[in-house]
Amino acid sequence: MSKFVSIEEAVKLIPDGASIMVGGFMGCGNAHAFIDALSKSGVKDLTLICNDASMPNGPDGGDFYGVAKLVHNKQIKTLIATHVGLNPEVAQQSMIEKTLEVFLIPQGSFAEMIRAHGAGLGGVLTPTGVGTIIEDSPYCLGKQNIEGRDYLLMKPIKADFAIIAGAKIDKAGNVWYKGDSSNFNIVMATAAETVIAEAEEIVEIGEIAPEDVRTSAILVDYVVEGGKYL
Amino acid sequence: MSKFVSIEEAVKLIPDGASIMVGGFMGCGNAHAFIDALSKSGVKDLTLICNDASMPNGPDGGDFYGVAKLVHNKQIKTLIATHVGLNPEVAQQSMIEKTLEVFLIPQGSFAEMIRAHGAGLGGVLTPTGVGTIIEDSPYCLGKQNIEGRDYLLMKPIKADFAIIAGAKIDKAGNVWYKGDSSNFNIVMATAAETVIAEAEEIVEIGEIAPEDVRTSAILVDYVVEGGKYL
Amino acid sequence: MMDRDQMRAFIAQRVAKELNDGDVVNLGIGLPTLVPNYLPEDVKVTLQSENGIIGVGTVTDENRDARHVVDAGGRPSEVAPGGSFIDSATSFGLIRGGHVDATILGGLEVDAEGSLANWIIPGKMMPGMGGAMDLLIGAKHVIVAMEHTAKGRPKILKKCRLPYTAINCVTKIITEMCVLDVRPEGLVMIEYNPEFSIEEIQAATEAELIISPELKPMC
Amino acid sequence: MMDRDQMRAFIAQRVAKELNDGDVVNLGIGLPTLVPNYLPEDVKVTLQSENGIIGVGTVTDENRDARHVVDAGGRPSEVAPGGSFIDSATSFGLIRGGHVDATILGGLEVDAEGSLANWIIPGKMMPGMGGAMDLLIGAKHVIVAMEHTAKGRPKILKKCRLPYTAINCVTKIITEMCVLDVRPEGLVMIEYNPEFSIEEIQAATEAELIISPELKPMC
Repeated sequence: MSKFVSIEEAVKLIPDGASIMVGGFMGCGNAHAFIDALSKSGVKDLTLICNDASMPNGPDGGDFYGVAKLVHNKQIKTLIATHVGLNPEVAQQSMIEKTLEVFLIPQGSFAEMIRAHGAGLGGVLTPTGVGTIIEDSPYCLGKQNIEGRDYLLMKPIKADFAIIAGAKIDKAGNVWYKGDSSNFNIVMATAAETVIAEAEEIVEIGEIAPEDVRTSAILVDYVVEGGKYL
Repeated sequence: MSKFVSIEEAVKLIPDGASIMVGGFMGCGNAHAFIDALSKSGVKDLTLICNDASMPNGPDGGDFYGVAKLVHNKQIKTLIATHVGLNPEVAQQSMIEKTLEVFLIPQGSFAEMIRAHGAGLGGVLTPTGVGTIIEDSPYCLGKQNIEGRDYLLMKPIKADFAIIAGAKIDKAGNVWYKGDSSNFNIVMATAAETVIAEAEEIVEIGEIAPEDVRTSAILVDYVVEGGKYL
Repeated sequence: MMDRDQMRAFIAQRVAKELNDGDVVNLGIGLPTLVPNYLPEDVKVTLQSENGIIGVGTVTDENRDARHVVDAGGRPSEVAPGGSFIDSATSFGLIRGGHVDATILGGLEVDAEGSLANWIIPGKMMPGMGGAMDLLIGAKHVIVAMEHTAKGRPKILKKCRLPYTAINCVTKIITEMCVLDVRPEGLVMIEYNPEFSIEEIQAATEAELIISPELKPMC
Repeated sequence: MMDRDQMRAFIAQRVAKELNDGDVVNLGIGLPTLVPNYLPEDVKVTLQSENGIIGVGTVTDENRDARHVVDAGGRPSEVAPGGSFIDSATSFGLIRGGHVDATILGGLEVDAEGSLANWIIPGKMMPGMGGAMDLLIGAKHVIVAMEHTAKGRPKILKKCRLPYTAINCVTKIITEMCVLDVRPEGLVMIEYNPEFSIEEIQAATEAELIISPELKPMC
């Protein structure tokens, strides 16, 4: 299988019950075309690791923006996120239907825990969450005092798949992100067994300067072309 | 004092006994013009936190490349580094004259320990160094077993000053690095009380795209123009 | 008596005085977003959006690009000239690492220990803390800007009853009634709004207020 | 009998067979740098330089830029088309995180537990470990490529006597005499150089060698 595949081929890689990390923040930086195809695939029982569940409507219109499609189609069994308040379907499925389990993690810890797995670290020692209910999270392995200050030891987070999205991806697989769409895409690309990257545009090698590559081609297993899909 | 200062003004900020982090790897990414001026300033008893002590000769000629000038002028009392083998003056001063104390840290831990301070983390849990003499380093706070694997808890590293160097710095203070000269400059810019950045070239705002800034202007206290000084 | 908008403007105006030229500032939703309107000409701050903007700019019809640039509320946003975009790990590294000078946010409850509760009400769906816990422990100056009471009930308590967002983090509380410094000895009232008497302010506050010897009117 | 250059070439040639198309590979100094010369046409690897290059290229008079691009030995270097530059924290994140498929390096001593000593000789000045400790614990496949003995003395020991660079990390040892797999039960000889008898190889090795039932000649 070549690195450059169709969206259909890439979606077939994801089995029922897989854990997927999806880059993006309220839909910005989600791999929109891939997620749309995944939402129509019938794949179920997914663990979704994403900052949020996006929003029912996109900023430029459209129903169920980005990962909100996966929630709407009830493909998510477990959601690990930092904020879900903008997608009321999460409350519906988790509090009323009780079909969705949600774990909440502070946003900075979430980013760092994903980075920690990708960077081979044993955990994250952060002051964030000390004295709060985060201490009782299954993702918190305890509290440690280091040189007079308390820190929580937070577990690294990994996934079977990372689904990332870049504005430009070159023919080697190097990724460049536009605006603040890089958000969680950068750390997630390091922390999954298989990384699928959606390009708005596939460009020639050299169009992204080697200094300006933000996710290296060596991290990217598959590239799909998504265009400006919303 | 404006953010944009002369090298002379910037050198005057550094008192005897200060701890300075200097970005660079074997001289590549050292702030050459600033360091040259510092080496002539007579400032002494410095703690130098730098990957290495550079080399007696630069790759393009010249005596005492980058931080090697500070070692040669015996301005360094303590050196925290990962590799000093290419600068024989370090062995001379530390083993024979006994005027220089050297602490060695694995390179990946060194980068991460600096990042940890800059990112407000309590320490670094790394498998690197387990079972080696690093366990006895004053920078190692102990060994922890997390979910079946041993990790060393390494201390964050900070400094009074970080001296970084970029190929382009814009008039707001945003830095862009050429080639692999970014190396330790990026983490060091986050981990010191005062950050002094040397630009080869000062450019207009907008010449570095907001996505391609690698050290944000908010981290940079002072900018000096060094040109292509070697 | 001020109406609600006047009250919010009054608080925002006072909060603006806490900011210094060159500060990097993170603003919570609601009232805090009014603060930049009251900065004097010579005080320029860099607004940070924790999802990845250093130097938040102004969205126009021309530069709007919601696909690539949003703020921490998911709304279309923009970067200002001289600003930059960063990824989430870098952004929260800056936040936890003390590189944000001030965060200004509201609270459901804040207490005499400088602890804050503003993210969940038990029994209701938890929206999630987002970046609030990190901002509270990381920002050098944590300013709670809020109305003094909620429907007449005190929000400034001896000890928070709602789950904490972060403990021992608030440095200043600014309401329409007063300005409180959070110090080891407790909440010190350093300014008050002369529309209210000291007794009225204390009566609207569950925590015991220490009156600063240098107490002066809010302005 | 091979001379030293032939021996080194022979070892490098055998090491090259360990690499797969698409691998990300870090090469130590000396012998390991010969390995790419022996890769078949259809095996393309990405060479990584831990100081910040993914995809090391070829320096020419035209592209030489020693001020901005050096390799892990401080020598002028270059990035290959499709490669990129990264900072040190990112680079070692990739290394520790298991994103480097193989590292090939020499050793002063390697032992039956897969532990390696290659960075200091007590009493001599410590040059520093540089990135070696991180590479050893992080790379998926750690190949020690070295001459079997040093001045006739075994380098493959029951237990290292010099200070470790890393413990339990080596996956394969390749010398001019044999190929050893490091397994929980010990060092398993899977290939040998027919120029030597099994007895000669064991005699040149302090650690006890387990002979694989599938032992075959090195080629």
